[in-house]
Amino acid sequence: MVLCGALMAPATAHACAVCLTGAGNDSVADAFNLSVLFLMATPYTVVGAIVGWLVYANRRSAAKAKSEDGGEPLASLASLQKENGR
Amino acid sequence: MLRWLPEDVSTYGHEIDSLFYLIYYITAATFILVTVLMVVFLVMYRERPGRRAIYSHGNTTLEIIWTIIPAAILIVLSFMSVNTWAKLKSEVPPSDFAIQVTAKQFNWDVFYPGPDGKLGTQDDIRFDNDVHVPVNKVVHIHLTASDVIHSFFIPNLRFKQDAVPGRTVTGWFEATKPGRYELPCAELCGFGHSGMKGWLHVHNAEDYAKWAAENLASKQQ
Amino acid sequence: MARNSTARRLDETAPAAPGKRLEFGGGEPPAPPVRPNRPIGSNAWLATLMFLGAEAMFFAGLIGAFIVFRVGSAIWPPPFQPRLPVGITGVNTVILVFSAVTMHAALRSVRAGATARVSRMLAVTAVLGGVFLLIQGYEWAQLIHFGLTVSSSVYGGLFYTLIGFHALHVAGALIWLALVFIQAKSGRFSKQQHTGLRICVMYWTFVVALWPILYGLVYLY
Amino acid sequence: MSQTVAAGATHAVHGHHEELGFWRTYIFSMDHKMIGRQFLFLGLFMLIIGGLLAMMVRWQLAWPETPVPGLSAIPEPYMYEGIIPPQTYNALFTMHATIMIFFVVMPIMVGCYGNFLIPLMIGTRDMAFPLLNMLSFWVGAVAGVIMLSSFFVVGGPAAAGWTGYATLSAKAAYTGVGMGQNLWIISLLVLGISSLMGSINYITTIVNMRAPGMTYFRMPLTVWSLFVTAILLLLALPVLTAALAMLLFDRTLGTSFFLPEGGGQPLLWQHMFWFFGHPEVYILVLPAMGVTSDLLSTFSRKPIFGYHAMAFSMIAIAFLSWIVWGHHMFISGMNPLLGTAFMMTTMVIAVPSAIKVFNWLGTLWGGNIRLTSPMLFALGFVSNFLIGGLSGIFMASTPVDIFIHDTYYIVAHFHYVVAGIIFALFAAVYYWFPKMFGRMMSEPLGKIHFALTYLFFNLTFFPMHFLGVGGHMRRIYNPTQYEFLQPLQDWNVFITISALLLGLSQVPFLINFIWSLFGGKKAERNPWQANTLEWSAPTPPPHGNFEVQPTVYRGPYEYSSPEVKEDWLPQDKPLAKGAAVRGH
Repeated sequence: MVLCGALMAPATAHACAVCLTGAGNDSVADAFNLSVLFLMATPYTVVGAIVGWLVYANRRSAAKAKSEDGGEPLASLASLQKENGR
Repeated sequence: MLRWLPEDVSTYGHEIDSLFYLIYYITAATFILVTVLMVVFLVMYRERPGRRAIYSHGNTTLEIIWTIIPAAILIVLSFMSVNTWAKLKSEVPPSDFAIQVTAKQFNWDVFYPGPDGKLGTQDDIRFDNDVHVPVNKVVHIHLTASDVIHSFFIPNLRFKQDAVPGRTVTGWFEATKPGRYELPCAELCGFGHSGMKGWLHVHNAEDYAKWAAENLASKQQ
Repeated sequence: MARNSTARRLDETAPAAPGKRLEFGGGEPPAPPVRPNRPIGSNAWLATLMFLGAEAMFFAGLIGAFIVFRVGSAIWPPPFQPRLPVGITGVNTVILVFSAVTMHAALRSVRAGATARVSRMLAVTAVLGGVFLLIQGYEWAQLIHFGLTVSSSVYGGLFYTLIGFHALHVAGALIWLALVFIQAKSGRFSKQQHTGLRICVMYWTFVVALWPILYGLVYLY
Repeated sequence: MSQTVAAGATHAVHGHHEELGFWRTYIFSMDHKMIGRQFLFLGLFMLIIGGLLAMMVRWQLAWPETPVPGLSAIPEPYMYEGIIPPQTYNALFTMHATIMIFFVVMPIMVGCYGNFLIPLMIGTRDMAFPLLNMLSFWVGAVAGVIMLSSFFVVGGPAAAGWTGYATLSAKAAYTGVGMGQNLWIISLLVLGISSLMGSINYITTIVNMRAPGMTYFRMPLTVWSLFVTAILLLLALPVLTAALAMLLFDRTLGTSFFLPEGGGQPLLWQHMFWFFGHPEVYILVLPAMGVTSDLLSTFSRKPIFGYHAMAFSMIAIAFLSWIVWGHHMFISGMNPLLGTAFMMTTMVIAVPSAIKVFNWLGTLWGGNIRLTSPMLFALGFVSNFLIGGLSGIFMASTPVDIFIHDTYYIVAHFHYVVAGIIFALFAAVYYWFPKMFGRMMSEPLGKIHFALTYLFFNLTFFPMHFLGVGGHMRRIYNPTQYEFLQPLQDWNVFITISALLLGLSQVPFLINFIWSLFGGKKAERNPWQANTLEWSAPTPPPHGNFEVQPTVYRGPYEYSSPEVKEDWLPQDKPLAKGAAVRGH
């Protein structure tokens, strides 16, 4: 993230008034920027929501299972959570 | 492979080319390294009866090394590219020479300012497929299209910009050598895509003045 | 490396401290005893969750397009286009949101074992969904009458596409709900076994939850 | 066992013991193995069509406007006594790309091997939803029929490129293609439904139905790659569906989402298309990477180098693939700042790919390498992916991309990546053929096939870099129209001859495939002495796959383990006494 910021800095500095592309119709350029940001964020939101739900359901069913048979939690599930943590 | 690059006649072309060369050398070295190693491994470790493969699941140190080295190289390349990119796209040198190019199926309509000295007015002077510019002068090109997306490509100038209908995109170049350079369309624009081409004529100052007197001034009166 | 590898047998004791974290390039959590992997939930539930993810991305695509046009235009709605009926749709929003409440009441009832209440609640939900669609249809008829059509402007096109696809989803959800209602009537769902009802509730909730977002974007923004 | 386990298990255990009729066995089969075979045949059939289209494109580029031999029967205006007109030429490369991407690589790598391998490799009896699985194939087949039918409608098939850039694709007047383009859109919409059903099925199966002991990090990398691919498909395709729906509305209902005269934005199509299109590239290449990893380990008789790094790099590729799409649009006139951002993410995504290549090298190191035909093809994939990956760095750098964008450099790059997948595809066919059809393929023919394919593949696609460096635009009908391309025309002829020979090199494969189906040597259960679970099932696996539910004791790559005297150690082979029963 820091790196991205560092890389963006020179480009931002150069963003002058007569920026070549989108000159004249800035609102359209802004609209595209916003839309791009929105589209970039959605897959992570959707994956995050689904994985979050799965982890929640998983914890719940693991807790249920624990109360049912008293066994130790499965390691496979532990590794699942790590993988979901991506 | 590098000798196939078209002759560079623009002020910024050498920056693109040197980035190209740099990436070329890096990738060629990587390619040779990996290929040689692969061939050596294939020969050295080919199946021989009675031999057993080394039982190893990996080496974390090695893996960290070959993660960090490519990452570092790519970051350096990014930094170098960002500077050139900003120079081409954001730090536009000012100029009093501007023309407008409207792409349509399957022609380049080139407009020069008419008597009022402004572009985009009724009295603009139009040429088909021929762009005339003086040498050593920054040229601004206002690009647009009237039907589908085209791409204004002058290989010798290392200049390429899509012309998008409904938008005007401005590009710039400065040619350093008089001559006649081909100007193809680089974006698929229909069945006539392939024949859609024009010429960029770069004149020295006198020739340009002569051309302008004949073709622009005469129409301005 | 081999010691930390995936090769370790299940009954072998872990070499390092228990609960060791995954390492880059090797290493493994303590081996589990051999037992079936516990499913996270029923297959149908999981599949519905995946399906809803895909649906969310579909609408995200449409919303991304909407943003381009909405943020990109200074005047919205465009001139000479009818305004959307914010008030009546607001009422409609409340109706639809309430249908989600009754739908969840059905789910709670089945979990509590109150089977009679389940089909009653499903019927109420279906009626509310039907009313929502009817009001939408009436609105559409009015808007077309006032000259808002798919081809009258991007505004019209976006409105009918976004709201239309949502309406299609509500209609689809209604058909599904009708099937679930028949199943509920014939006593298919019990306190223990009601996956069919549960996934229908999930889908219904998704369709309802989507609506306020679309309402906010298309009608209010 | 809890309630949910029982629910999950009932889906898997649907004991059809009665004999199924012809239709239920071969046509409307719900058995994942038969569906996999059906996808394979669909893909191979389409491969022939897509390949022939490419040959016609190449003919035109080498010898422009001369009659293509044997095609004089095609009527005007599609062909003029065997001469390809520009309109038809555009349709040819559009359909070549569309068919190769959507109806060859996806059905075979994702459809066929996903279906065939996932249940076998994770040790379960079938997919989570067999009916959905069958529908997925048949809906996909319908999409293929729709796509092929567009060859026979007035105006011919779609001619706006496989990317279908608006506004060219948004109005019939711009290309002269009416119904053909609509059918192209509809076919891809239908195919989207098929892929959605497939990917939901894959994810559910992998998450819920793994055999006892099969933890996520004991799954073969093929399964990992298919898992990640399914997630990408699930979330990327719907956006294409939305864009296609809008494009179809533009063409048929009179909306103007992409047409500027009605207030539309042509660039919006590019954003939505590449939002799907870039993950799509990884959808195509990840399964190839997974298969290659499995094969390199098996035939090096050595554990894969850095299993976790391999799995995590696939996850990283998937994670990053959502934020790089703009690198397809550097010269489209988008905000230069966005260009900078997209360049950086693109540079970052090269790192996990590099990790994979180095780890493959590490796998070869110190192995005991058996150069069988599947291994040769897997190595061919690595070598081509290396070139394709490295040439990608050129276009990631925005300034360099200004020059090489839309030139043959791009064509060379993506053929090394996407057409390079064909090597992993052939590797998979040779490797799993015994398990799929119960017979071995001929090794000598396979090696001849590899040698010819590898040679002519490189002779075809490597010179395209030279063309690209010379500025040769892609998708042009006649390169001889341009003065600056005259010196490069000899390369075009060279490439075409190589491409024709590349096509001919597939004859040994066809012979081998068809002959082996009926007359190949009967395959034993584990002919490659491999570790993964599919090899402990009978050959070919019966309905229900395994005689007994396999239990997994270790990772999939325990080759040359010191614990046993032979150099492989199957995942389900118990070593210590009592290990198999513990926990039951």
